[in-house]
Amino acid sequence: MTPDASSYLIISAILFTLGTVGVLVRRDPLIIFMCIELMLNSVNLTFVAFSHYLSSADGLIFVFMIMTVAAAEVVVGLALIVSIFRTREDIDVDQLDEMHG
Amino acid sequence: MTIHLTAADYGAVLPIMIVLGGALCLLLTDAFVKVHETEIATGISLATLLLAFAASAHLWAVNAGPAFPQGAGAMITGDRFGQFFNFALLLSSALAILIAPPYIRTSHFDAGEFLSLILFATAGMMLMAASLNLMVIFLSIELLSLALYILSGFDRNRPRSQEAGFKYFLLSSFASAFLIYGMALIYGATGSTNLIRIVNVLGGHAGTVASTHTVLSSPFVLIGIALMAVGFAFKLSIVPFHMWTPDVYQGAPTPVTAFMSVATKAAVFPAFLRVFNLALGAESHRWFGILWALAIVTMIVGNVLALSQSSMKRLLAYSGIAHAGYVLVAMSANNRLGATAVAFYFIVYAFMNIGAFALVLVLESRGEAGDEIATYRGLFARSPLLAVATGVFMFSLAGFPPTAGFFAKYYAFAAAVQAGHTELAIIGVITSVISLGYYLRVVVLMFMQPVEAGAEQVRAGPLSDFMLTASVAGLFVVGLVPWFYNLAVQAVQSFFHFTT
Amino acid sequence: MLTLGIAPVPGMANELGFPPLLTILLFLPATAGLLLLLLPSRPRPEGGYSWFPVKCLAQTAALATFGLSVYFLVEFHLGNLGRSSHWAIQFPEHGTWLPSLGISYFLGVDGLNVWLVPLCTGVMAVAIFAACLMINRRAKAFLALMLIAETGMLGVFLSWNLFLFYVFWELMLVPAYFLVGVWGEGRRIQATTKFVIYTIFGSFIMLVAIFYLYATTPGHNLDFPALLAHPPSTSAQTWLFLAFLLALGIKAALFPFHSWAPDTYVEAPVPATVLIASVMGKTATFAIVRFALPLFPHAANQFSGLLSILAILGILYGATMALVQIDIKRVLAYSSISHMNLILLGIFALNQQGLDGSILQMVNHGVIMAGLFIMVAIVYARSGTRRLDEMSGLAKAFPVMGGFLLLLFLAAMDLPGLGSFAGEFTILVGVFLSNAWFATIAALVTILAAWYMVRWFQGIVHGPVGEQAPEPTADASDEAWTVYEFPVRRQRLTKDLRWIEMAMIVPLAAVVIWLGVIPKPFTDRTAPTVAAVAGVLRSGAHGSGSAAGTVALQPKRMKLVVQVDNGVDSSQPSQQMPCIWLPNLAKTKPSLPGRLTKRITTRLTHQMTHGSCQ
Amino acid sequence: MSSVWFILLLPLFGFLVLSVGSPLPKRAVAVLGPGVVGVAFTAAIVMFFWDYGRHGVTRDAVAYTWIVSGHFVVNFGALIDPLATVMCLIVTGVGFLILLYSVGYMSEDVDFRRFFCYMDLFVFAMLVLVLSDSYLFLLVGWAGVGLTSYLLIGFWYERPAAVAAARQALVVNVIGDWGMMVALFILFLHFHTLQYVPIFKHVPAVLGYDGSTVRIVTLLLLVGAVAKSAQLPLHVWLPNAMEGPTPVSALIHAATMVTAGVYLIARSYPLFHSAPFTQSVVIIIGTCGAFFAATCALANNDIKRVLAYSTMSQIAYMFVGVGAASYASGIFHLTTHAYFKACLFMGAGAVMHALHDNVDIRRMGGLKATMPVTFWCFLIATMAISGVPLLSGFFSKDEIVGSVYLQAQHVGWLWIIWIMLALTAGLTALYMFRLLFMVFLGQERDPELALHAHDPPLVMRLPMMILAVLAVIGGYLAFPGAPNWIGNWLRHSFERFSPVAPAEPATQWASVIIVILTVALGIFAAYRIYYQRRPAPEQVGATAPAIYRLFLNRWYVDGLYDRAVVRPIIVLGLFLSTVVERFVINGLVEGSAAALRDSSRDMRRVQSGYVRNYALSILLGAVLVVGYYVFRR
Repeated sequence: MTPDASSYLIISAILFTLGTVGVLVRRDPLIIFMCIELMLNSVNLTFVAFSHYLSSADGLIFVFMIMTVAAAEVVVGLALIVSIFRTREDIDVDQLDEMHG
Repeated sequence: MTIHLTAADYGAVLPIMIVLGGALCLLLTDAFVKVHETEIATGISLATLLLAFAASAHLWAVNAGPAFPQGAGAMITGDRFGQFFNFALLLSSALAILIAPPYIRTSHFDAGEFLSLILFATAGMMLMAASLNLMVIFLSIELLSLALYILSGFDRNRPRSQEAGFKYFLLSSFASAFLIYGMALIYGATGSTNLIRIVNVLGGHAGTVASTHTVLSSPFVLIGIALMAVGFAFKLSIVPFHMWTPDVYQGAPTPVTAFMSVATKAAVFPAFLRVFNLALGAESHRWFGILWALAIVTMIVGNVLALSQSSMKRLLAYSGIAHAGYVLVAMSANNRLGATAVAFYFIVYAFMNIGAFALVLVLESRGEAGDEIATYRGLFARSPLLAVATGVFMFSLAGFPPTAGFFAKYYAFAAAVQAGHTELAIIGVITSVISLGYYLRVVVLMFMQPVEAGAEQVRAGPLSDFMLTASVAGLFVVGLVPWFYNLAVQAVQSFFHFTT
Repeated sequence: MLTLGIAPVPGMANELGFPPLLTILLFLPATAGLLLLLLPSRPRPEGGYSWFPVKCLAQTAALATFGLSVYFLVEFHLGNLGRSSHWAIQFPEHGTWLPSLGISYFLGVDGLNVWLVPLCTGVMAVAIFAACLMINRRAKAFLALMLIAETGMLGVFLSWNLFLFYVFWELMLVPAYFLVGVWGEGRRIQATTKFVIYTIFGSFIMLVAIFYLYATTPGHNLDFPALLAHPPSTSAQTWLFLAFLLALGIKAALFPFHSWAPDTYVEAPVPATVLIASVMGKTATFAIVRFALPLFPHAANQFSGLLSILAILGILYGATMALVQIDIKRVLAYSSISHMNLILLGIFALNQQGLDGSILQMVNHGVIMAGLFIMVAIVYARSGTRRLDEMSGLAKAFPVMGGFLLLLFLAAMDLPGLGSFAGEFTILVGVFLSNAWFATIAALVTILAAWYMVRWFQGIVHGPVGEQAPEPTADASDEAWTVYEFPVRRQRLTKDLRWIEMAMIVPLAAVVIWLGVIPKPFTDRTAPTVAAVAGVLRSGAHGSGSAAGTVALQPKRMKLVVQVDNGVDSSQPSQQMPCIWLPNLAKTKPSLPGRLTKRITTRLTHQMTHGSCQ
Repeated sequence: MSSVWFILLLPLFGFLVLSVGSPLPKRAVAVLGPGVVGVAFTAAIVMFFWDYGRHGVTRDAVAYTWIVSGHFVVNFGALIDPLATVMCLIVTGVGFLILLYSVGYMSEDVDFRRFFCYMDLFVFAMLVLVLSDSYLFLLVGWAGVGLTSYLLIGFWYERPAAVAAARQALVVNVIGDWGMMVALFILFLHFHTLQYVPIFKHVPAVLGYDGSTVRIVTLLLLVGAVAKSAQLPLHVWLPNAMEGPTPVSALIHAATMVTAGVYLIARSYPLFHSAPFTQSVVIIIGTCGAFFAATCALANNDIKRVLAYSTMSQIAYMFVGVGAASYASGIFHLTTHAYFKACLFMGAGAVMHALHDNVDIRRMGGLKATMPVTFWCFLIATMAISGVPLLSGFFSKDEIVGSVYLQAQHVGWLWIIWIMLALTAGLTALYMFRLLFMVFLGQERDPELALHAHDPPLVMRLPMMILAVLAVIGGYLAFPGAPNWIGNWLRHSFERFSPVAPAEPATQWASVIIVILTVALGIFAAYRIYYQRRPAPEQVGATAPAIYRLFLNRWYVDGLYDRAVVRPIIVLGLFLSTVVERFVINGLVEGSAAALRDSSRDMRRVQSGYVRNYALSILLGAVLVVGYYVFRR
């Protein structure tokens, strides 16, 4: 017997929370970015679990879409980070505070 | 599930395809055309938008009834509701492109690249307005976001632009995660990502499934609704998910700000409506409370914070937050008038908000600090057209009759009162009074302060002049001529066809 | 498509008639204003611009509007319609706009606005004349804004649909905002900002009340007859009435919501002051009588006492404030507040005399204030100062000016024999009939009014002929000089009242005297409608919030008539009024030769129920 | 019938022509100004004889309907009855004489035209007052005469004193207007009309005898009467009103306008008759005023102010007369007073003309030689006002004192009144002869001033002499013992609505003799002190310095009003404008705006610019939203 669907859901929730916390506490944009990826993938896990549990293909298709989109985001995100890196020596997200108020 | 693709199916995506094609075409010209690049690129993109508009109008004429091609399995729809928002989106895109060329030239942007990204974003938005499936919603939201990340950071030589792009990117991805997590939970609870199916399962207005009660009590649905609301609210800059808005608006190149300030909302609100008023319409008592609270907080925070801004773009960002609050009021009414008000709002909002950014843009194209409100002193003497038009936009944003801004607000609040939520309308109008504080400040500077000695005349250029004149005219015509309102009514009729 | 709450009479639904004279009247000024903006400004060789063509066009438009408005006065039907009083909407023009939202284009004339429309057009004609004389900086825009504001105010007076009313209500505010803010004096920006935001605050609350009426009225109809036929529940009336009163009270400078008024009046250029003080304030008091009272009769009765107390406080407060001001314009500003509160007091008496007097006093006050504020500019052009302690004995050099100043001063202190006395006395009679103490205390204001006005008048023209205020230094930054504008002046007039100045004051003075000598033609026109309003209010006092019953329609060729309880004989309690189907209204007056209009002829009778008309 | 409109409109016509006719030559003004009043007087005489032949028939002529508002209907009309006719004759007759006099008096003034313009307007307003058939137009005329009084007091507007006096007169008069207005409201409330006839017909039926309503109405009317007639406690304006040109003082502040209060009470006698309490109040006010004014006149050194106080004192007698329900005697005294007081003022004017507008009697003296005509006229008028037997004042005053004497037989406290009146009669003689002696007799105190003193020209002399003659013969209209002509004539007015016709009392010889004695005493005292100077006036004053100062300072009433009423109101106004308006009323509005701006500034700090803060905000929002769903369910 496969594990209960709820186990997958709990794991994915934990992963999602981890990712969220990571975004909030880390200052390196790359790490933050990876944490977001973690969140997306935890959602993927949820989709897969539901898909399996419901015997529905929709969830699986959704997972592929998320993966594709995540890849695209990596491209754009890294490009932005590189572009910023060109003008600044170190990249700490907390230094990006020119605009506020 | 068998797949039948008919001409009607292609028809439904035709406007989107046209815009995508136009974007690709732009990329091609970018590669080959070197002379008069800006002019040619602008021409192509405007032509594309016009063509898409025609296609959309055709769809409107054809799809009088419930217009989703393949019953409950459809991913997207070509219904009038979607077309109506297409009009708004194409309009805002066109207006933004009309005023962009001088800015593109002064900032030394690659015009083809820049405009094609705007078209990609537009295509994503149109897709979103037409989507009938959570998957498409996600896909389109990412399509438009990706384009906007790049556009926000497009000015690589300006640290603010980079900062804007980066902030937008990080926070938007973060919020997207919440959105899709919510989608996942809804999917888990209902077994489908298709909105029509979800309606059936949750016992929307059609109310077909017996197990309604058990499904609803499932925490998945509730948390799913909540997380999806977070994702949408982020895109709509609803408090407390609004914090990116002023920074990104201020940092992004002004044409991009003008475009995204209207178009993003015009794209997300129909999806928001489809998900909440349609798919979750029967559950309005469950989500109403949260929208109610968000609307109130949004109206208050947006308007109060705008009071003390010295940057026009930030001011308009907060003003945009406040307007999102007004639209949320209409939406939370969850009735036909409310949906009509939402639809109507964005036609009007396109005119007045993009128009308001035009002033910043024109000044910045001349190399002035157009973002600083203090520089608008005596603008009337320097450029009567620009000042008068901006004045009209400000009064319209503030909701003065006979401008269309008044009518839009009127319908929105009337919907809330009709739904029995007079308190929303009262808070709405009181915060509108607060908003006068900052809109009128701009007017005061432009008209009532003497111009500084030696200030030069400002010429906006023919395209911008056309855009300003058209927007001003639009603001009077759209409000006073009932035809536009009736158009929105018809659009909403098709929207509710799903359930009746 | 068309869904009106009350089934529309066939042919009434969308008829403007030809020519739609009221529509022409309404939009004539604004059209002229927009045309003005298209006229090119011709620079003068010596600097500045030649505004002569612009001024000619503006003045012509204003006079034409006035002439057209007099037509409606002449053609106004004055019949005694038998035992019952009728609320007849004459010259109705009705067009559909957004029927699903209850929004229609509905204009008409009745006893309440038949005088206020000519007041508006007449005073505006004078104000535009004053503007032509006094404003030389950006004169084209100034005149255009004045004309647009005129359309806004006319719209408020003529609208019979709440939404339409609201649109015009706010439309008139925008030009006023610019008129004060651009052409005003010292603290003009603070003043105009406060003015607009404060009044808008109230208006927006009223807007919510309009939403509520829209949402609750059967058939979602915002046309006045439909609203009258379906009064809101007693509890709803309370807050709806208060919401309306907040908006209208602020605009009418009801104590303690008046604080925008003194600053605005003082900082505005004189023609704009005339516009705001003389006409715009009246739109508010008018709208109370037109909408707030008949639509919410129960609440009106409930709150009349409280509001009367506020009005009395305002009357005495304004008068006491006027007593200690130094600036001659500010004295008038507070005096205007005092008088506006008196008008409001008359309205809150909720009876025939109070309402009749209030309408009479609205016209009087509009005319007198216009004259006084114009006189302030005329005095200023000669004295070079507006401070009472800096001027003295101007009558010696300018006796004719002193004479006109005297007449207007007397009118402002409600001297018996002049128009304002007729209004004030009728108001106070009405107030006395409803509450003797209110009238007794309010009448005390005559003492204070005499005191502050005589102080004002004597301060200007009397006293020793001493040295005048020092010559103001020229302000180099301004392109055009004018003797009237404050404080940009280079030279002082040394001639007595010029003909061109007299042309502004004489018509106003004539009206004041006429209304004092024989006000009967005035009240003859207002009384039938006022009786209808008073009837509605009386029925609202009987406890039941539902004053109105059925609306009967008779598709005969006649004016639109809403019939309400007989308001004349209050001593006999009206009980068990039978349903009266009115016979066809008597013949209209023989039309003027060559009259083009074909009136819309619909008749709508409305029977108050007292249990018998179910 | 048309004659009444003729009378009314003539002065109005004069006013209108004069007010717009700035190019009119002086001669034309001099003809037109008095001329219209003269013609009106002729018309009034015609009207009088027309009515006299018909034994005083009362006619109510309605010109037009003024206003209709519900049941509030007011007509403009004239009520022509004996009372109105008498008043009309006085106003036009005396008015004409005084206007004639003014032609001479004002001939040097640059504002000649303006003067006659105002005077004609005054006559018009006064005629409206006395001819009106309704309380509303009574009020119109009432305010109209107040206005013209104001204008003429302040005629020389370059003098600050004149300006201040005019202002005071206006404001005090408006206090009276207020009382009238409220009284009118009450009358309208009960009678549904403001016309005299319907009101008077139903007074007892509607208001009852001595009910509280009729008491309040009459008291309020009394406020108006007191203000207009300068009676206690609203008398302060009258002495100051002497800042106006002397003909104005003669016409407005002696002969006609100030007596309007008496007219009002007489006109409203059905009301007052139903309110015995108010009648008592009228008597008390009158008596106190008579005594008070006489004392003030004793100490004053300004020739016109002495006359002003004497006017106040004489009007107080009239009040006593109408208060004692002896209406005809009140009106009789009004008539004779008009003659001799106008004459006195004309004399004073002539003296001032001769002495370069000097008014201080301490600098006069011995003018008899240089101004004989003026002296003789002044002497006759002084004797008349003092009540020297066989002159007009004697008859009219004695009639009033006599009627009080008669009623005192039944009502005990009236004895006090009677004693005070008799005493005041003596005081009147004292101060009037003091004036006469100090101005015309004795030696010149300031020879330089009187260097060119001479009698006035004919145009001024003639009216003075006519009035002096009238002051002599005017009293024979009601010769004691003979048929009381004026009483019989006026009875048509005063019996019409009253079920108990107030009988004109027979002459009370006891009272008459005592009054004659006090008057003689007064004249003798004046002769000793001011002519023989044994004791000298200074010594008399020094015997009781406190009382002298009290009289000299007008019992300190003016200062009291200034401190107790005027200044507090000004201070209140200043307080309202500097504190309440700024901090409370404006403070709430602007304070809330400022609070919003401040909160906006504070809230900006949350928007820190740090992207992780933004993310935290999103998370918190999400937690709240999810929490709402999870916990609310």
